[in-house]
Amino acid sequence: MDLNSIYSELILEHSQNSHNYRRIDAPTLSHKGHNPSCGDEITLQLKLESEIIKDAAFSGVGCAISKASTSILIDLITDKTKQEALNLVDTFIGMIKREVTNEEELEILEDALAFQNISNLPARVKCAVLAWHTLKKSLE
Amino acid sequence: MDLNSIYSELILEHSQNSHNYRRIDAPTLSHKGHNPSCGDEITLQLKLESEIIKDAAFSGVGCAISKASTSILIDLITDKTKQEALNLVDTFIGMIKREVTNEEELEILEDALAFQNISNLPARVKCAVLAWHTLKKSLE
Amino acid sequence: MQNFMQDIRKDFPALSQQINEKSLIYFDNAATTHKPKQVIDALTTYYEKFNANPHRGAHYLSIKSTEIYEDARETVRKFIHAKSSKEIIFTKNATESLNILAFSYAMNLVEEGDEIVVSILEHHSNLLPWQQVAKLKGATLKFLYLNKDGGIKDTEIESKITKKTKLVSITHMSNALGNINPIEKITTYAHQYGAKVILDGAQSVPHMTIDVGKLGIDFMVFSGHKMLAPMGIGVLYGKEALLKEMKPFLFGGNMIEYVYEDYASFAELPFKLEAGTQNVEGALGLMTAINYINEIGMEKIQAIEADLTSYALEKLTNLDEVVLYGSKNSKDRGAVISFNIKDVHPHDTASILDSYGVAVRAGHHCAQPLMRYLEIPATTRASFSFYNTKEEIDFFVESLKKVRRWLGYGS
Amino acid sequence: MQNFMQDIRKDFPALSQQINEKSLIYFDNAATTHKPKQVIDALTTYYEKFNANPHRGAHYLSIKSTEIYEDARETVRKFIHAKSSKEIIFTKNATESLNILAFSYAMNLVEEGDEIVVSILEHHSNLLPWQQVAKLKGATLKFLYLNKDGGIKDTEIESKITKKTKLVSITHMSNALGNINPIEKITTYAHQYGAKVILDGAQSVPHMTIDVGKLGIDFMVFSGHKMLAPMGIGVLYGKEALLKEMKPFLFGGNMIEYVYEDYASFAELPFKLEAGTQNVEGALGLMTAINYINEIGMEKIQAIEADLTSYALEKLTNLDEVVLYGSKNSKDRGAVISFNIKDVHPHDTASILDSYGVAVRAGHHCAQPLMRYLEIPATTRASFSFYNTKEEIDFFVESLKKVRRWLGYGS
Ligand SMILES: Cc1ncc(COP(=O)(O)O)c(C=O)c1O
Ligand SMILES: Cc1ncc(COP(=O)(O)O)c(C=O)c1O
Repeated sequence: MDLNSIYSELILEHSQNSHNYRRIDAPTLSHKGHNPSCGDEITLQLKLESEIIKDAAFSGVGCAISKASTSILIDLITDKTKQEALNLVDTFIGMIKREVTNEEELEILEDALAFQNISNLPARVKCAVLAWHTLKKSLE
Repeated sequence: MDLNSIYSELILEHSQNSHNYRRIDAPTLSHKGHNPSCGDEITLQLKLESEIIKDAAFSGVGCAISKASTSILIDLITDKTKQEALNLVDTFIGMIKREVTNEEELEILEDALAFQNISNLPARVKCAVLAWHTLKKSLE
Repeated sequence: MQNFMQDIRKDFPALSQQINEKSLIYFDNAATTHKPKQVIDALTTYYEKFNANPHRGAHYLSIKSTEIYEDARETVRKFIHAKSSKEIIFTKNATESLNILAFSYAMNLVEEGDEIVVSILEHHSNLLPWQQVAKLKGATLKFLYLNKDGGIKDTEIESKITKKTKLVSITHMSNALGNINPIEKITTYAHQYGAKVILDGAQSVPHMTIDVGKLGIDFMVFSGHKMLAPMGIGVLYGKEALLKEMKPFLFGGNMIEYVYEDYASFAELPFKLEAGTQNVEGALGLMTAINYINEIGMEKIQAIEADLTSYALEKLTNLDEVVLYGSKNSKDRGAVISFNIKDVHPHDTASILDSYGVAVRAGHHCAQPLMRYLEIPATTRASFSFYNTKEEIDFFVESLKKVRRWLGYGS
Repeated sequence: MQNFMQDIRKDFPALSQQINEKSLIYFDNAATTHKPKQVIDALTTYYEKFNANPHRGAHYLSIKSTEIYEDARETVRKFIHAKSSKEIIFTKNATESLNILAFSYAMNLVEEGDEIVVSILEHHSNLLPWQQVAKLKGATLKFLYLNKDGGIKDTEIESKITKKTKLVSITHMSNALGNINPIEKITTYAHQYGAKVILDGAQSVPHMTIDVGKLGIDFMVFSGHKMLAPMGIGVLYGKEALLKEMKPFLFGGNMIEYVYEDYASFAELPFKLEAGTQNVEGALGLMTAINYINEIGMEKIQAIEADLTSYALEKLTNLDEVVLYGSKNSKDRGAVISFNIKDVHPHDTASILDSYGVAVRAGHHCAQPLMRYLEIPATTRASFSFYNTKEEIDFFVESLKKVRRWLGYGS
């Protein structure tokens, strides 16, 4: 297991003092995601304007991986349409499950590609996908 | 395991057509003993006259060992006092459990000594002691 | 076949023992089977290399244990052709599985005046839980009785399963007689009235291909130890939608989502129904046993066992002193033969056979109501597995012939 | 000591593994322990030579299995100093044992308005069953809270246990903090009011001499897998008179006397509470584990573990980045240390330690109410067994020091 690929610069940056770790005034959507087995609990807030995600932020407690994953997700979906965001979620989950492996298809995940190897750490997969599942539930 | 010492002449004789396998008219005591795990069920009838067991008999279903043991018991206790009968029961149970081993002490068991080796057949101990326990319960 | 059998038997160390200076002939497979060395080795490897508490740890051993446990669940799912691994709950034995159904499902389903249908063939484990539900709910327990052959007639099914029936719980194959019950007929009939059907597969899952969907049943239970796996592991299968409705049976670690001082919410299926530390090695043993069975092939197993059964039935039919119970037609039965020797109590028969190294069972086989119905106190039961042989049956029959003489009868 | 430890460790094949190319350091013993080869070998021998359904057969293997199973019961009895082997019920784990007490005992004891007392330290398995009983009966669940040290003060006991209390169910040693609770004080106090006391011995029975009589408790539960035995076997101890009153929990084979179509009578203790085919090999594994423990000697085990714990506590106290939970006094605690590293989530700590081969647990340790009470989401837990060494602790502490750096903090 290569810890370097998990606790990378990028992930550490996003897990500490993330610019997305804040609260939005008057969000249009606010959804709590939790991982009872670890105690992770993240609230995702979204501001939608006619199908476009204008702003997003998160709060709560979680490990470095779940926080980084949430923060990177937020960077990725900001200014995207709901449909684009859902597509990103599916691609991300597909990548984690090793169902989507085509590199071109994965490209759209940008920084979130950092989690490609998380399945080498099966106990932490739940941390990496928490925010993505939460987003999906909140948009659907 | 020596089957010969279990299915001996004496035991076979008592298990088939035992003269004690009958019913007593107007018994003073009648007690049912059972062994749910085998389906053995024996009814012991006694006719007591001022502490003396004047007559005894049994009916019911059981294996060769439980029937023989019952029949031999009955031969042994007939015309004995209640106290003597209880003493016989204790000695018999003691013999089976290998707690009473003194030969002189065991002598009073007469034909019932045939069951001395039944503990080599642990699954059948219950069959051998059924009637004895039943007698004890009915006298107490 | 000869070679195949020799190879198979080498996998089972227990089979090559001497008992009372005689070669062991193990004909008590309906009680529990022996374990192939593949299963024994899998357990040893588990203890030497894995062994941790699954689902709770971030460390390597815990992750491995989780994988093993969930692989086992998936293996069971495939084996019985369930739709989702959420439909597979690990329990300690078939008895616990039935109690879960009684107390966490039936108690919420059955109401006063309703009827629960079982057969007179049931093992106590598939009877006592329903007696409890009936008593607690004021419901009625109805019995499907047998025709002379030990079979359940259509008319019996049609007259007992009615619109009052909420639940039918029935054994697939009788452990006492070997009879195989007409499950598809029963489910079709029960479902007409909206009744749910529970299958006691303790005796059938080890011996025939089971497709829960084709059988149309709603729930099924079975035990690992009767199918080459260790004791201490059983299965409860249920349709996902039905299991979802069920309240938990045991409460504690592992089956929770959030726990507050005065309140708790529960995990999703299958975890909701698996409280406390589970028997991971038991699940691994069951998975290994299933893989072993699959490697031989269930069809081959069935063929071997059917062959042994009809061979033994024929031999026993030819013995005047033997009274046989259950269907005369070997097609209607599994590899279980119940019989008695005239004038001899089954316990004496079993002890005498034991002295020849032949292990059979004597008693009520946890089916007292059946014994009472048949008006016999007990039977002797020989039950085969695919690892048994015709030579063993020959020896068994020869030994049987000596029983009456031991008891002082001419022959 | 050096040699003794080397010998001991050779008994545990799992301990000499490489994980992630590092030597395994197994500090998750409070979750489950590894098994000595004596236990593994006993299971193998059982499968190769015995293996049958106990209590039901007249044949050799069945008799042997019965002997093994009942010897195991007697071994457990002696180990916890119970009066009679009828007081020892085999279950599948501590969780099942607690559920039996909740549903077959407490449900008949507790009435509306009564109180059940637990502590805020309880494992979910010793909390959820009481939540259920309280809810179903309209009783109140009361909590003993902790002082700063993690201990339960006398005044807390005296104010919470009152004449309304019917039942106190308390852990002997906390799996989350390691604290040992003042059981004798609690039982004395509870018995004044006629309340019954249940001891959750899951963490204490493996690590200290237990005399149920001296402790004065009415019931006790524990699991085999936390004390060198396999998963799938647990124990419920109860005073004979109390167990006798209890109605059966699971219904089915083995626990019956007579069974009729609509009614059944039940077997005597201990069988009344053991339905279906029992985990004989699990009981054998537990017996072998107890024999192994007895051979080393519980006092020696306690001394080794106390030494490891105070060594580790001292080392961790010296690390600025470590926050420790539970008693600072190693006399008040077992071999469990809960801690966190500043700014680091326990899951990251556990994953990083795992990459060094060090197995610890991170999470709520099935004690969510305790976590909430301590106002932390989770902790990292290192728990020792007598087979661990100071060298392992040294390596663990060195690895811990690297955690913050992995997460990008200066040190
Ligand atoms: C204190 C305590 N009680 C109860 C349990 C439950 O034990 P099991 O999961 O073996 O049923 C555990 C272990 O998980 C424990 O640590
Ligand atoms: C038909 C049937 N049902 C249920 C059971 C109960 O299985 P277990 O004792 O493994 O719980 C058995 C076996 O004893 C059986 O043969």
